[in-house]
Amino acid sequence: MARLSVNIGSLQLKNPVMTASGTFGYGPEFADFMDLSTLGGIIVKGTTLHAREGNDYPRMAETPSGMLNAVGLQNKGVNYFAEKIYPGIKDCGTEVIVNVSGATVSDYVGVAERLLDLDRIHAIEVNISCPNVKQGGMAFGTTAKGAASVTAALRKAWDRTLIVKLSPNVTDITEIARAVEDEGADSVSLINTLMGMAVDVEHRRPCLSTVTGGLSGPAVRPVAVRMVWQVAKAVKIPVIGLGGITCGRDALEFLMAGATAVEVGTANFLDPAVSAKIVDEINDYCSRNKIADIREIIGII
Amino acid sequence: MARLSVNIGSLQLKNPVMTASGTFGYGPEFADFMDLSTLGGIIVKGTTLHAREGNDYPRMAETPSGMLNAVGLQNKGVNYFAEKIYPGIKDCGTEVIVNVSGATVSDYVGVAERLLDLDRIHAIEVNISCPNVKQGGMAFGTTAKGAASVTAALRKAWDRTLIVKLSPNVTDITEIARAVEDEGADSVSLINTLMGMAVDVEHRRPCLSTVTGGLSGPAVRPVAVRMVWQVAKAVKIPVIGLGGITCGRDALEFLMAGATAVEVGTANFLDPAVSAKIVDEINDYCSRNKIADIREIIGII
Amino acid sequence: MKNNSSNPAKVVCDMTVEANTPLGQLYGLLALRADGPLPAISAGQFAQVRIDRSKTTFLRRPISICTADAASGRIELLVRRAGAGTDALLACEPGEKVNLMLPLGRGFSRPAKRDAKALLIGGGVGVAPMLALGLELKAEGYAPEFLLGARTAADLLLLDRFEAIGPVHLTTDDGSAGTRGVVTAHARLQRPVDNIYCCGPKPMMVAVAKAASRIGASCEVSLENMMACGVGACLCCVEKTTKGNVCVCTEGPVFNINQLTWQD
Amino acid sequence: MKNNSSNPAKVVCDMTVEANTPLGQLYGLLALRADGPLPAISAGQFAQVRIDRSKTTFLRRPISICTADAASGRIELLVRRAGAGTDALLACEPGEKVNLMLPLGRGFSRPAKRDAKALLIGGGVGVAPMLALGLELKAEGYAPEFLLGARTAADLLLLDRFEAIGPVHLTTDDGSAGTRGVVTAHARLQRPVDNIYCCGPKPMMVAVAKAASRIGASCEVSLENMMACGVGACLCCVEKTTKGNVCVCTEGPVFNINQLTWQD
Repeated sequence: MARLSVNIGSLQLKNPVMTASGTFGYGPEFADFMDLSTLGGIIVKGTTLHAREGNDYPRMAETPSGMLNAVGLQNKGVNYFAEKIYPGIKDCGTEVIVNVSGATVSDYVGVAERLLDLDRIHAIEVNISCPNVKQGGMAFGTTAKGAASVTAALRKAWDRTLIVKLSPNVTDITEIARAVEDEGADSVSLINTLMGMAVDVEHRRPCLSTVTGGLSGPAVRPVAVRMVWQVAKAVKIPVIGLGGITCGRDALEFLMAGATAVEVGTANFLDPAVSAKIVDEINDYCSRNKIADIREIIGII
Repeated sequence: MARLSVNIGSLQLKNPVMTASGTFGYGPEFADFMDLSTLGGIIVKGTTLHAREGNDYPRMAETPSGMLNAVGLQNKGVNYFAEKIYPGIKDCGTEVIVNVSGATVSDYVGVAERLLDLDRIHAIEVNISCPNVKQGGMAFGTTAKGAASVTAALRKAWDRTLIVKLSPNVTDITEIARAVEDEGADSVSLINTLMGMAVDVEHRRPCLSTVTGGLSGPAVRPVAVRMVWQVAKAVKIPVIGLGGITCGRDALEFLMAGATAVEVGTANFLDPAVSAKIVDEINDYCSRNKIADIREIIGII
Repeated sequence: MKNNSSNPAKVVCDMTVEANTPLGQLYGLLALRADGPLPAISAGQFAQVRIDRSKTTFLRRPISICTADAASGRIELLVRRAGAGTDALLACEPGEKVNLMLPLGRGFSRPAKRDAKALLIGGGVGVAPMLALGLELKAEGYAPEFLLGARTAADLLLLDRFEAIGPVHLTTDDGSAGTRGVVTAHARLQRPVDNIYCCGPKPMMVAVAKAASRIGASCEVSLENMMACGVGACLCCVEKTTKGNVCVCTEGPVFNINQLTWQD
Repeated sequence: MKNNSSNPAKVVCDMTVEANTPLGQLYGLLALRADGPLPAISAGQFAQVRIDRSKTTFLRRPISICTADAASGRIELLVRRAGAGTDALLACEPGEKVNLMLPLGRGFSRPAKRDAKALLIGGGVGVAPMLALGLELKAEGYAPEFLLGARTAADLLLLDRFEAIGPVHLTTDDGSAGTRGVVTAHARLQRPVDNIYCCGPKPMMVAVAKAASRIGASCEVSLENMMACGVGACLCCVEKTTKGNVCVCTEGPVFNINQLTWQD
């Protein structure tokens, strides 16, 4: 049994496997299928200051080895989370990390301030890369200046672990990563979805109500691994890798490319127990290869 | 039988289906499997001023619904093409378009000037987006300034149809497209490959000798369709769409998103006759939907 | 936060194909058996089926459960060829394993009155949950009637099974069986009905909902929005309701028409 | 620019699985039949096989042709389980269709002298093209000998077929059959050899190439570089040669060791 625990800032994970925001609900949705406490962490769905209805249906399209989504941050707001959801998951046996979204810097700060009331929330993941909202979202994530402004404000408001989730829809993601590192982020997670589009040729219209949406799934994994490798070489803070991870082998690609931890996303839709299996498969790989501590292979490439 | 012919600048194509550079050799490689004259055009492999050996093996890795390549513009140079290859393909019954690459602006111009000697070459596609060469290549394609400089120089040197192939590895591809349009390009083709990476976790090393490479195949299609849709709305010149086209339906996605023509790439490796089948499938769609002229549905979205 | 109850409400498991019976060109009936008992399944719930044989099918396919015997771990799925995924599913051979998540979603409610006149309306492959519901209602002492519609006689599926449960009224677009026309034009809707349960193409369900409001019958419909996860995590299958956007996979697939905004 | 000859050099076609014979846990022999005659096929050429059954296999798989009867449209492929693609191929059932591009690449040359001592060296699944070559050489009046190596006796494949052609020398890493050790340590290499033909794992081929140079035998090896297109279009499968990077799929897969740069 290898040592799998890793640290992200002051956040300690029992293993490097977390579930990605928007793909695992709040956790209980999957409790019938697996033991949530086997995970390194659960990143709950994007939470905003006020409730959001999200975009119109259709919000999803299947693509080769992937899918497009345009949910648009549907959620009931941070107060609902704090009062109605947090009490039911705070004792689930793993770290619960909240994905924070907003249209303005003060929105982000407002969510973080409310989350300070919740002792068991040791970290937030800041979504500056949502391609499916008109205001904010990706707008902050595609320029170093925008990313820095959100990070700086949250760094003042949030003294626990601050993770910033980066957009892959940029020319040089290392520039954005360095900007958020300079403003005091404890970690960056990448990649959010690639902006994509699909057409229903029989009806001659876009498949999504929003025309474009976010591409996720194994299709994007090579882009994600490349960006993680680039960013891990460009910053000193730990990098969290995600994008198309479906098995232990996929997770190890990210770890070897420089990720300290990973997030499992779309694969949760294909196999609701996959995240727990990935922890086991990483363990098996370590035993098979005489690896005593997962950190031996992090960033080996 | 619908009217399928389209124009790209002064270039007339009998139908909108071409084969993408680097995926169809010079044409004869596929003549045993299909009738080359059924195509709208053949874009031959990247040609440089002098011969290039390309990158070391391994140059390829299979990925979910796609592949990474890092060929690095291996070719015997423009003189070899003009003397040894052109005579054998100039009468193949379809347009032969040369993909032009270089490390410096003068390299590009040198190739174009040599191609002026070849009457049957009515168009060139300028590759400012190759992710697999150290100098030049993508460097020109990721900034409006770089793209404009290559385009301006070639516009002076080349009076026939000038197509500029754009890189998807940018924050705003419409900015690059407008820059090359302003410098007189007759058309833009997109997308070139997405920069990606894969790891051989058993051997703990990158799958490619160059670490990173270009991702192509159905996996990238949603990104390509999105960018074609964005660019078609941003420029007046015709857009040529490519990225993961495997069948008539896929090609129609691009046409409806605004592409005047398409290029079939990686799919040629899966079915050597696929490009000819795509022409038939587009015809079938038109008959089924009472479309007399393909231009009725170009950019319908 | 393991669900410690020895029988969770939902499971993901490999099931063995016991039979795969073609029903004409377009449909097939898949009989599946789990290694052990399944959780309680109620009419209107669905399964998320993994399609291993199709290269181009990435997501699971939600398929309404047609009949279920949870104790013996058996279910039947009525499948309509709608693309590569369903084609691959209908190509499965007896003995082959298929991976399913089930049971998912909320099923149909029960009539308020024991002697209620319950009319189960199914269109095309939408008859699947109506068979499950008919069997349950009859077992519980209700007297369900069926109104089944299809394009042609060939598209009227499993008729013998329905006739074994209760009166069956038929309509076809071409008149090749039953009354020619749509279900809402059928005479049965002129006679009293207390509860309508409906599953079929959306235009048909919208028409049935209108008819139900007109005649003052309670009406539940089963929606088929595109889904990814099937458990309320991805928020892709939402339907606009009086409570805003809700997940069809967890709040539905069955909705009372009063919850929906089809009128607007 | 249609290839107008009624029989093109290469074709892409569906072939029917006539038999799929497991050879131990790791290997299988696939017998395939085309609807009509196939183009001329020579030993060392390969086929690009499309894998329809595997979700995760995107590209075709290049597989050396083990035996061929072009006139009757029959070929045999010796397949080693190396991943999801080959697993799916070995799961094919008789009657199933498999799509292939063939024949691809250049095969083995012939000994200069009619009475040449030709030694065909195969390792593991690399014995496949050696069977094809042995059959051709014998039919042409040569007297081929075989030197086959494998991990264990269980990995020595199709021995009876080889013994029907000529003398067979064996080595295994564990000594469970023939001489214990690698092929290059076998006594047969101490005796005169004019032409060596070899296919197997790269380290083995490199060792054989060295031995060939030492004893002054002409030597051809068959390379297995990863490929995408198989027809010289993608330039992915290149091998560094005395003429620079060349495509293994068109210039090879068979190379004379003088063309290679293994010495450097």
